[in-house]
Amino acid sequence: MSMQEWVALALLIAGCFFYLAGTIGLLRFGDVHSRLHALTKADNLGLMLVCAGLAVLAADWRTSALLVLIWLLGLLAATVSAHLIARHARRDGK
Amino acid sequence: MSQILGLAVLFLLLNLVAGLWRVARGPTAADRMLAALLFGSTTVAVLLIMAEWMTMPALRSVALLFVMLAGIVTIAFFGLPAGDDER
Amino acid sequence: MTAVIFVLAASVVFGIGVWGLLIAEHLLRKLLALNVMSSSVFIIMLVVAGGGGNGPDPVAQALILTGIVIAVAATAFALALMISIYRETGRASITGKDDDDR
Amino acid sequence: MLSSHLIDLVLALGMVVLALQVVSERAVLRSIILFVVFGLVMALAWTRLKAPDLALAEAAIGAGVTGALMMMAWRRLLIINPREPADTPRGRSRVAIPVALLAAALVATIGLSALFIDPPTDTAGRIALDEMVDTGLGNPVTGVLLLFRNLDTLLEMAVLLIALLGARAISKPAHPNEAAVVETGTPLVGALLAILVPLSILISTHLLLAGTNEPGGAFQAGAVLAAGGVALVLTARLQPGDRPGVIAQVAVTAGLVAFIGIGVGVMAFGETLLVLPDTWAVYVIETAMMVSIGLTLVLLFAGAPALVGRRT
Repeated sequence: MSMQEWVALALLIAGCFFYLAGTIGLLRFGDVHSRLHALTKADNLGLMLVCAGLAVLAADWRTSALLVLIWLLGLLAATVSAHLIARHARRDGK
Repeated sequence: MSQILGLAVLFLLLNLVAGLWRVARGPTAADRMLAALLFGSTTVAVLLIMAEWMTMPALRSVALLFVMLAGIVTIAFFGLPAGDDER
Repeated sequence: MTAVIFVLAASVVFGIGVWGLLIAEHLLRKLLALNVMSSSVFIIMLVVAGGGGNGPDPVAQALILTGIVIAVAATAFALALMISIYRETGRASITGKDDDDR
Repeated sequence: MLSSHLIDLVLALGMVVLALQVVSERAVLRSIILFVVFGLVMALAWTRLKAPDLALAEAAIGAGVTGALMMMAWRRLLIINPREPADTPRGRSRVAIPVALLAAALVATIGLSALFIDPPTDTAGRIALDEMVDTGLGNPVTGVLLLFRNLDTLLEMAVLLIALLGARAISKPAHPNEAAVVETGTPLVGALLAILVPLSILISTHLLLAGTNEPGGAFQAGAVLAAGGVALVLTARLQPGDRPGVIAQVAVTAGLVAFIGIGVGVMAFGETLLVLPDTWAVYVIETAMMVSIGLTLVLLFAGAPALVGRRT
């Protein structure tokens, strides 16, 4: 395995670790708000690391730019969705 | 390397299944809306790794579409009346 | 191997759709069951079509793509029908005992 | 290798469990949410079956637009009669389970038997693939849709138009804020829209132009456009109007008119009906179809003859 693949492997494993952290948070936490924390933060960090690993693996600018765009949109979608879900939960009086 | 990518996809899918189980059971409507978040992050990573693993670059546009859909589905879910158990 | 897994799963999903269609009384639930059934049929169509070397049969893909779009058009029209039935009759479900309570 | 079989197994089981949930769930709204999740898992299944075109269409139309249509229909039912019970009772049909098992068994035998007979050599797909080389199009699916079997695509545009006209004929005009879901007060939604809607236009044009050589094409592009439009209607940026303007009418029928126009016009030059001259015609028709599909799906969602900007 070349150096490039080792780096990509490390990033992918780190990404999968954060996804695991997000899922454990989702399963263990009591109410919606703390689950939102787990999902939006850990999963997005996982997505960034996975995108980074794949960009290293793909090693061409067009793909890397697309991966960065996908990550940034993931960030945007996650933040606004978390806000909307929290607002919806508050409407329930939680 | 491709074997590792395959395992990563499997791992993330299992994460997705665990998350969906929790979301399906979640008491309030807000819990169910977490499904949109899940699909906005976990499935996107699955698609991107698959694009590399199965050498199908088109999957990256599918991932881009998923990210966009996650935002729109959350807006649609926002329309759910509070506590969808009664109504 | 992938093909066999998906054909079996799609057949089970088709059976679930038929079951759902039969037991559902509310029209919206019947539509959901119908959409689930059509999705499973699409999977079987593609798997059965097999394919050349580099991917599934393009004619099957084109037919399924057309099918997905027509399914959404038919669903939209069926939903409009359901709403106007509900507006006129105040009921959107077909209960088994329709004829008794007339 | 092992992981690919396991992945297929997880997806297949996911499909089955979700389908069961969609059908057996008591609360209708929970069924609709599970149906959207089912559609997204279906899109993943299409990627495993190496059909990215279908994954795009299933995600955008199967999960996105259909889910939104169902949710909007349920909201309309509630608006008409707020006392509509959320938990719809399940009928007691003794015949349901045997019939369902029979149907599943029948479909399974068809599927499996077709898998294990050796396929005929000259299937339509193989012929299409062989003739793709001189069409100048890289994506065989677009080739089939627009060149070899373009009558189907033409009639499909007609079906979409009929569905729209039919839905409009039987439904009462939607009053203005019926489709609006999010109070316009939330600033963050505005920020999300400011990025998502232009992005949906960007992605749909990319899918349209890429459609000739990679997965994509008019249908997926139209569906992505519709997803952006649905977001605008949900947040009351687009509100149901009563009288469709000329532009809206032209846009809705653009796909059909362009297809018939070029398809018949070609005969003036001695070609047979619907034989498209070359790729420029494909692009023109695909663009017109994208606009028609996108607008038709959004109008069907809004349940109104026309859409107007937000009356501030």
